[in-house]
Amino acid sequence: MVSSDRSSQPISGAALQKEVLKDAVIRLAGNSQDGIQTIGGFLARLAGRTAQEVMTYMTIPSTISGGPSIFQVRMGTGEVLSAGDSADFLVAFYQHSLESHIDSLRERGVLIYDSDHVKPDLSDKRFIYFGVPITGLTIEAVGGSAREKGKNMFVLGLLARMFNLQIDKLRQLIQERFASKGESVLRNALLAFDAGFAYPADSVLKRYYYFEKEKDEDGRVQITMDGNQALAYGLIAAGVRYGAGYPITPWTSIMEILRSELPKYGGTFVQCEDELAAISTALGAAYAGHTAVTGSSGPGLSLKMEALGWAVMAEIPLIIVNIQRGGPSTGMPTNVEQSDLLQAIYGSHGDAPRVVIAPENVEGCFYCAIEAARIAREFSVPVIILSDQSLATRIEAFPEPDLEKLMITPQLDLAPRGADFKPYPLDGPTRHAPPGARIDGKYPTVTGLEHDEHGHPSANPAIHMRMTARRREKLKKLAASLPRPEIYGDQEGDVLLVGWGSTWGPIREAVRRLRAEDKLVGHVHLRHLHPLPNGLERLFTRFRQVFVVEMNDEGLYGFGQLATLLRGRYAYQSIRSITKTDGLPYKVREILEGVRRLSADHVSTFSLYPNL
Amino acid sequence: MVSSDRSSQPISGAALQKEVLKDAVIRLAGNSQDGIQTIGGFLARLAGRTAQEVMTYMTIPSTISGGPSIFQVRMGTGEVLSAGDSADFLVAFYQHSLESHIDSLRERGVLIYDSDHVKPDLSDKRFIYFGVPITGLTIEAVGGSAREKGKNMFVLGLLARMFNLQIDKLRQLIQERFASKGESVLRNALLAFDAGFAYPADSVLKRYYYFEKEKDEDGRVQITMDGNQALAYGLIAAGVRYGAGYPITPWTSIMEILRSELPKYGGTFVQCEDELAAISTALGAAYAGHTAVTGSSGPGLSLKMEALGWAVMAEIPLIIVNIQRGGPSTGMPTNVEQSDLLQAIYGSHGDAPRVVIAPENVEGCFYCAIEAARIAREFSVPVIILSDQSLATRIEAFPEPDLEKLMITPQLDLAPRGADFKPYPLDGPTRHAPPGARIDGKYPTVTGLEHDEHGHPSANPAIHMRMTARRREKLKKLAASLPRPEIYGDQEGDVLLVGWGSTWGPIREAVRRLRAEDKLVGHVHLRHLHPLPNGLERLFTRFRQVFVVEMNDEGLYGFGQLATLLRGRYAYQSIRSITKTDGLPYKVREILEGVRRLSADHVSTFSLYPNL
Amino acid sequence: MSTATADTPPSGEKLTRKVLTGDHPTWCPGCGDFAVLAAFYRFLEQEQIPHEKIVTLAGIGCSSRFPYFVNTHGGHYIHGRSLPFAVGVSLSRDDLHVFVFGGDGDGFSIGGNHLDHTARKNVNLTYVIMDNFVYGLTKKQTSPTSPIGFKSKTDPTGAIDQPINPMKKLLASGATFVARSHAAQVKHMVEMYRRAYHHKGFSVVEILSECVEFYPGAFDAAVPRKQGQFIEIEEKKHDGTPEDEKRHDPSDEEAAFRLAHLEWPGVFGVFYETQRLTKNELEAQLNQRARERVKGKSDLEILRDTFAKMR
Amino acid sequence: MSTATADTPPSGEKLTRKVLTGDHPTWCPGCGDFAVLAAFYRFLEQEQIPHEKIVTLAGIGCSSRFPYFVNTHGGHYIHGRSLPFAVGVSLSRDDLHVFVFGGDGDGFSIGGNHLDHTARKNVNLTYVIMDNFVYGLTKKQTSPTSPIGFKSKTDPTGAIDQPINPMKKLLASGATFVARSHAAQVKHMVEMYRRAYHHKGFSVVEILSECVEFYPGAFDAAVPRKQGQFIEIEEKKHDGTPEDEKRHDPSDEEAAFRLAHLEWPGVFGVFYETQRLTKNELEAQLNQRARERVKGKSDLEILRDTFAKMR
Ligand SMILES: Cc1ncc(C[n+]2csc(CCOP(=O)(O)OP(=O)(O)O)c2C)c(N)n1
Ligand SMILES: Cc1ncc(C[n+]2csc(CCOP(=O)(O)OP(=O)(O)O)c2C)c(N)n1
Ligand code: SF4
Ligand code: SF4
Ligand SMILES: [Mg+2]
Ligand SMILES: [Mg+2]
Repeated sequence: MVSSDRSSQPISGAALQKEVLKDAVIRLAGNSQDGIQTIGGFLARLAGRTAQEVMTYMTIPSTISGGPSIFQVRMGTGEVLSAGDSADFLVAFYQHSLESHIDSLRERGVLIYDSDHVKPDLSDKRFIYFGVPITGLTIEAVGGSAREKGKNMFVLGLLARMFNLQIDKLRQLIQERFASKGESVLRNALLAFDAGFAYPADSVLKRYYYFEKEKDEDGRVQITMDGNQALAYGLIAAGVRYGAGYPITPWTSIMEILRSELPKYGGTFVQCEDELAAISTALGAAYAGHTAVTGSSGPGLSLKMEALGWAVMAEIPLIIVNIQRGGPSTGMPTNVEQSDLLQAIYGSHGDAPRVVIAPENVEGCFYCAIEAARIAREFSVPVIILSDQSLATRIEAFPEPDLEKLMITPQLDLAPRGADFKPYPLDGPTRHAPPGARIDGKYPTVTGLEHDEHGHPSANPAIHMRMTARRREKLKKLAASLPRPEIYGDQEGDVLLVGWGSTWGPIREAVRRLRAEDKLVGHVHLRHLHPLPNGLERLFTRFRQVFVVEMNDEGLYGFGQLATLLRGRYAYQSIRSITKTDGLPYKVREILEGVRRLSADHVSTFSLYPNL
Repeated sequence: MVSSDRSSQPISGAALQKEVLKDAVIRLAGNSQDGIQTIGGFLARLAGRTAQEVMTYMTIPSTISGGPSIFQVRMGTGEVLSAGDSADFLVAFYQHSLESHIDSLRERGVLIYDSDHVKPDLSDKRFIYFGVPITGLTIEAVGGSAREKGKNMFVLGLLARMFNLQIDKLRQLIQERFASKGESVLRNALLAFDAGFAYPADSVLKRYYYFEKEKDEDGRVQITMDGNQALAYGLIAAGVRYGAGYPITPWTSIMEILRSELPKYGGTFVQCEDELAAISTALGAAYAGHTAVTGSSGPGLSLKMEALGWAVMAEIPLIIVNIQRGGPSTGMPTNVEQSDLLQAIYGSHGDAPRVVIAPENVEGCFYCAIEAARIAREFSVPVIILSDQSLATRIEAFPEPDLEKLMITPQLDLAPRGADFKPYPLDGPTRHAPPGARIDGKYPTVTGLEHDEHGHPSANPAIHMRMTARRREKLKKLAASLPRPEIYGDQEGDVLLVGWGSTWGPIREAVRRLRAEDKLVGHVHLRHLHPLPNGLERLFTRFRQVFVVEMNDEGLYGFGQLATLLRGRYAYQSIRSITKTDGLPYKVREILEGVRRLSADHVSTFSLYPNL
Repeated sequence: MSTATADTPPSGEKLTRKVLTGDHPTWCPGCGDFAVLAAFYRFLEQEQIPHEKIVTLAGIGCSSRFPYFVNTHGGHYIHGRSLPFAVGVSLSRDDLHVFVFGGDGDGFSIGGNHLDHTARKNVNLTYVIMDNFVYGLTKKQTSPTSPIGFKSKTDPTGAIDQPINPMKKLLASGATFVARSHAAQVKHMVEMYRRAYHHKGFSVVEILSECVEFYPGAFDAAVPRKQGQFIEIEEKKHDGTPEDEKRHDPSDEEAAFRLAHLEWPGVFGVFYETQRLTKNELEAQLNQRARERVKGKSDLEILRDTFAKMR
Repeated sequence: MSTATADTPPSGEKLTRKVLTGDHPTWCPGCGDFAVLAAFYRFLEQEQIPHEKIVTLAGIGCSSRFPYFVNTHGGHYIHGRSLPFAVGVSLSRDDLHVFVFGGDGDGFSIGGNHLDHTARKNVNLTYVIMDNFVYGLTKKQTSPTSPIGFKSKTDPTGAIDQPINPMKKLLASGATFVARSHAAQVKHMVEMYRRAYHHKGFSVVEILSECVEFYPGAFDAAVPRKQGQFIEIEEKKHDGTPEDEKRHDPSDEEAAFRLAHLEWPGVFGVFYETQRLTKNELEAQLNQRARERVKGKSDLEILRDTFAKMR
């Protein structure tokens, strides 16, 4: 990547080659016990503080006691859209780290390894080798007793030097993180960090790296966090003060944040005995007049399906967060998949229309939470937020939200209701009266039985028809109010890529590359999945082919879950699917391959007999 | 309806007009306590015994203590396809019965009423009036002490005379039913019956009715039962000996039958603490090597979604019965709806493909149970049977199944497994080894985690891809083995009506009427909903329009649940929806109206911008 | 019956039976639940709780139709989950008075676990179980309280599973107030309602309420006019008399367990009562400590500070 | 350790630790669950149950990974539902020996109701709860046995909800065999396994098993080499000696409840044991009566007769 030559202050001036990068993908490979997440987190935070773009990616070991694990950071000054298909730098703590990940290092990439543990095959000339006795130097710096505990900080120091990072900011981050753990922990961390920074990496490598330039300051500070944090704080900003949940990976960290944070805001988050209780407790709070939240991952979402139907029927607002992971069943709990979409939409018995939205990146997690709360309140409907494992754990920097504008301080509406009070007027929005509100006349019993405008149970055929229509029509009204998504890239042409959720970055990058090849390609990313925004047909019909890119199975008929929905609605033969089920985020390359494969296989698009 | 003039023996010869009927719709309207279900059941059983066609329809009162309720019998010698849109005869026990149901009586229909309770508006000349002091005569016949308890038997006798029914067979039915209740009960029942029969209905009405002719005997005896009975006995014939459930209307009667019957076959049905336990217990029995069943209705199905996903992942065979009722949530528990289809297919988290089939009538309930068991065993997959409230409670006669051929006596396969034992071979069918089977080498741990061919947990990306494909491909293999459904009626032309489940009869009748109007109309009824049979596109493309008729909501985009599926698969603009949500079975008239409306609105079919 | 006092709602509306009457009950004539309802009216008339602050909740079952028949804020939730729903109401709205009604199937079968956890957490609400030893709404299946031998549609030759002992279950759950009553004893029910209501924390009352349709006569053994005996628990008066020795001390858990083991039909009244901080109070304390840490900052300021740390 | 006797499986295969060893455990080094597993091996080596008749089942959790580590037929089911799954196995296959393993979250939180109902029905199987007072697999959230004050990720300032008393819960459930053991006492665990296994009906053993990762030291108070006390229950010998007076009679439910109330860390051993017909036996009786009514007819004949009545 070509650089601008904005001048700078190298750490040590002499004879070193300055290599300017637009961005760099650094993969740290070790065991989860080594604290590689911590280094990654610091780098990401630092990038955020220096207004750089950053994105991370991590794996979680499948044994409880930890084990092999990676943390990958991509940071830079261009738009960072994905955590990177291959690494520019690989830090290998152990021989097994080297062996499992050397293939992810690009040619001419730099292998940094702990020469106390790792013996690379130096005869393989594809890579640049940089061995550092990380273990030994750390023990030396921190003192033998601390064993290998500071290796991560040592590596952080090493990278700081190599990349010419702002070490005052890094030291401050270390301070913030370890201050509460006691003085000696902090001291050891800084000792290790300094030792890493003191190692003359630049002179050994004969070069140092420098990020192209800082982004133009637009006055907005960046904040850095992972998707689950963004979602949790988004809920708080949205005025959510009550919630209930049960732990499950990767949802748990949201409930942990809410359990710690909500009391500060006068709210409460309850850990329940199971997911059935959790959604019920959240619905109790919602019935009592609050905007409430519950959440889970796959198996827990399945358990919430009955109560969710009650919320639809009783028209009680609720936010349900679902952090998707590999399914079905217990499946692959620490891998990513987008395979809960159809369940989110259709998973309850009966015609039970509810809203489903999905964030496209960490920033989107924050804003989806805000939007979910608004929709839930305005339409008195449950809203499901579909995030996923990769978004949940991925760290990104984004402009600090304008809380003055966004922050909602919730208020209970206990105003008395007049004699004409109808919770479900046929000609207007739902108007619940929470307990505590005086009612002239009949007090309502909110019910999961079919009911009339007054909420009174009825098995009258006409009422069931009208009320079924009511529940459907309010979602259509919502649909009408949604903005039609913009096409990124070409506005008409060969191929439109359609995506949802965390695939946003890789799809966008794929579109860039395809356009660079002079293909006419656009990208539409849907945040609103149910209801879909109106007018998509006007976008779809401008392209000869519409490929829906998802991380789920092609299904019995060759279509992923969103593709199935879109075909069901529009019945365009041009809509087809690019899917995958390996439990890993999309690599840009995989999308490009999908596009090529489907484009070649053009005939079948318009055949009347697909899938024979 | 025109008669053949086959001669017969009227009860009393003189001066009575003989009216020959092809079939008659008789609606009994009273309170559920009056035992009108009993009369209806007798009539239906009688029809079955005399090789006539019969179909019933009933409503269940919404208060626990009973209340207004109807039972409708349509019996005759033609093919009886639906319980009838309007009644030829209405028996009204009370004034409220008259008022609620007089509109269902066709013009020139006969109103039979209890003149002790009911005062019809005799000035309304649309109907023929026939008042009988039912209450008084019953008390007189049975003796005052029995109060009004025998009115239903009185009415049965009355109808027997009017319709020239075979009273020896009826008396025998009464005997069979009441024998176990004690002699005096039986005597009273017969006294009331005889009194009704003695009432000179024919001479008052100046006519008696006679069913056209008995169907040609094809040697097969008919049996008469409701859909839930047919399903339960079908399961037994299919070799199902173990099951577990939790009560819920209208599923409960299946579990009640199984709980009573299975012990005779050496099996066990367990009433569990809830639906989560029920499916788990059934899966335990399945894991132990049996073909097992669980079941429920809407709310309970929602609760089974997590465990169902485990069955998909672990590839454990299981039959799940779902008797659909009005939804969402508690909804309309005693009404009918076909709104659980998409949940049945997509209701679990993750990509969790399972089989869904639906019976089209009572006979179909029996054969679907048998097919479900076969598929579950052969493909080691959970199979959902979607019946509904109207099928569950509807009585029909059908040819007695050939049990010699069908009956399966289950066997446990505890043969030792060799060292090469693989439960999930990539290139072949699932081969579970139930506990008790000796294994050379590793014993399997059946799991809901993703796993390799040996069933061993793995988060390896390639394995998840291959195993996801495996679970999908086995359903495609099943699809390939399914017969392509036949088209009833015209084989190509204007309109193809597509249906599933209990709408079979009304759709078929609608097709007949449309064809009688010289329209080119066909009917395809799908028993296999997931996977769909292959080759449907060859049927659909022979018609200008394809209308999918279902009892569920038109959804956000104007399509019912099956229509959504079919469009998702085929993306034909010609596929559209006729839906309704009033909680009642289709009337033929409603389907005809739907066809007319959609046919008129032809333009929109091929618009590129539907549903703006 | 006490007249309205300072407790009278500000609007001056007096809680009368008329004001409190909701829909006409759909129960079978003679069903025990009518009396449970009548006693509830009477209890409310006595207590004069502000009308709009009363919440009656239920799951699914004949008994669970209760909220429709009381003209207060109400909720008819799903089968077995009324307690966690009520937990959400109680914990988020400490100003309300939450009453939950339901049957033995709803509470002890599908909902049994929620009962235990709501009890141990001592969430502030009152739970009334209308126990008829059968599934009424679904028309006569075995319930977890059906005695062995009871012929139901799911046990046509008689139930074989050992039923739960409701009192034992409730005591073991950690409930801080456990009582038992009988639908034939309106005064006794009113008294139990009263004491449950005034108890701070999770209070639960099991009321034997006959299903005349599917289990007639189930509780005759405790109905004096049917040759049964209705034995009330005599509670300790701590008056130092020798009679007092034999009386029951409701704070004595072991003694309560002994009462729970008495032969059918056992005794009626308050088996157990103790004081323990409610979850409502504990959460409030948590909140107070958290609020102190953020020192009167507004919601906006708190979140802004948090974000500042994430820069 | 006994040598193989007549019980030796027909194939002559001897159950050795080697034969029984499944996957290498994924537990953290030092986790108490290793010892629970080792004791299970030893117990099986002693009993020499036919290999193929052993079934080990579990839900989800660290402890619930147990089945993978034992080379027998096994099932790794979903969170909290292992018991009803095991009920299906036990009731439909009386020839098998069913062992269920799981954690405190799996058994007492999400699965608490299934425990109660499986216990009251006295389904023939053995259930082992590896109680570590915390959610291990999901990395340190409060569990229903976490003591008040325990700092977890969902209670960062310390747990506030009253935990359940596992022994009390198990006793109240109607379980016919209830015992308690400690992962630091392999011999004791083996003995509890043995007695649970030989008990006909539902037997349950709670084993305190330390989570070294998220709750280190939780059970030190009962570990002698950590200055704790491991107090075993002395059972009555019915030898008429005065010492015997003080010994515990496991058939005495009230006495068992008293033991359950002892102060932390309490005592270890068999709290309660009684005999009651198992559900397996009761269902078998039902079947036998039903079979007698159909008098040795084949399945085909029975169904044909039924249909004949529906003509
Ligand atoms: C999830 C679910 N399962 C089952 C049912 C059906 N159902 C409704 S009420 C009920 C039990 C009723 O018994 P109980 O709780 O004792 O109340 P009762 O009618 O006896 O007052 C059942 C099983 C349901 N509505 N929802
Ligand atoms: C339905 C569902 N909810 C939640 C989870 C997540 N989960 C897995 S194990 C577990 C609890 C683990 O605690 P415990 O049962 O005590 O076992 P331990 O790990 O401590 O041995 C939870 C909440 C899940 N897998 N499924
Ligand atoms: S069925 Fe039983 S419980 Fe239900 S209303 Fe009737 S008498 Fe009462
Ligand atoms: S997390 Fe705890 S319970 Fe789980 S394996 Fe590690 S030490 Fe054992
Ligand atoms: Mg009941
Ligand atoms: Mg645990």
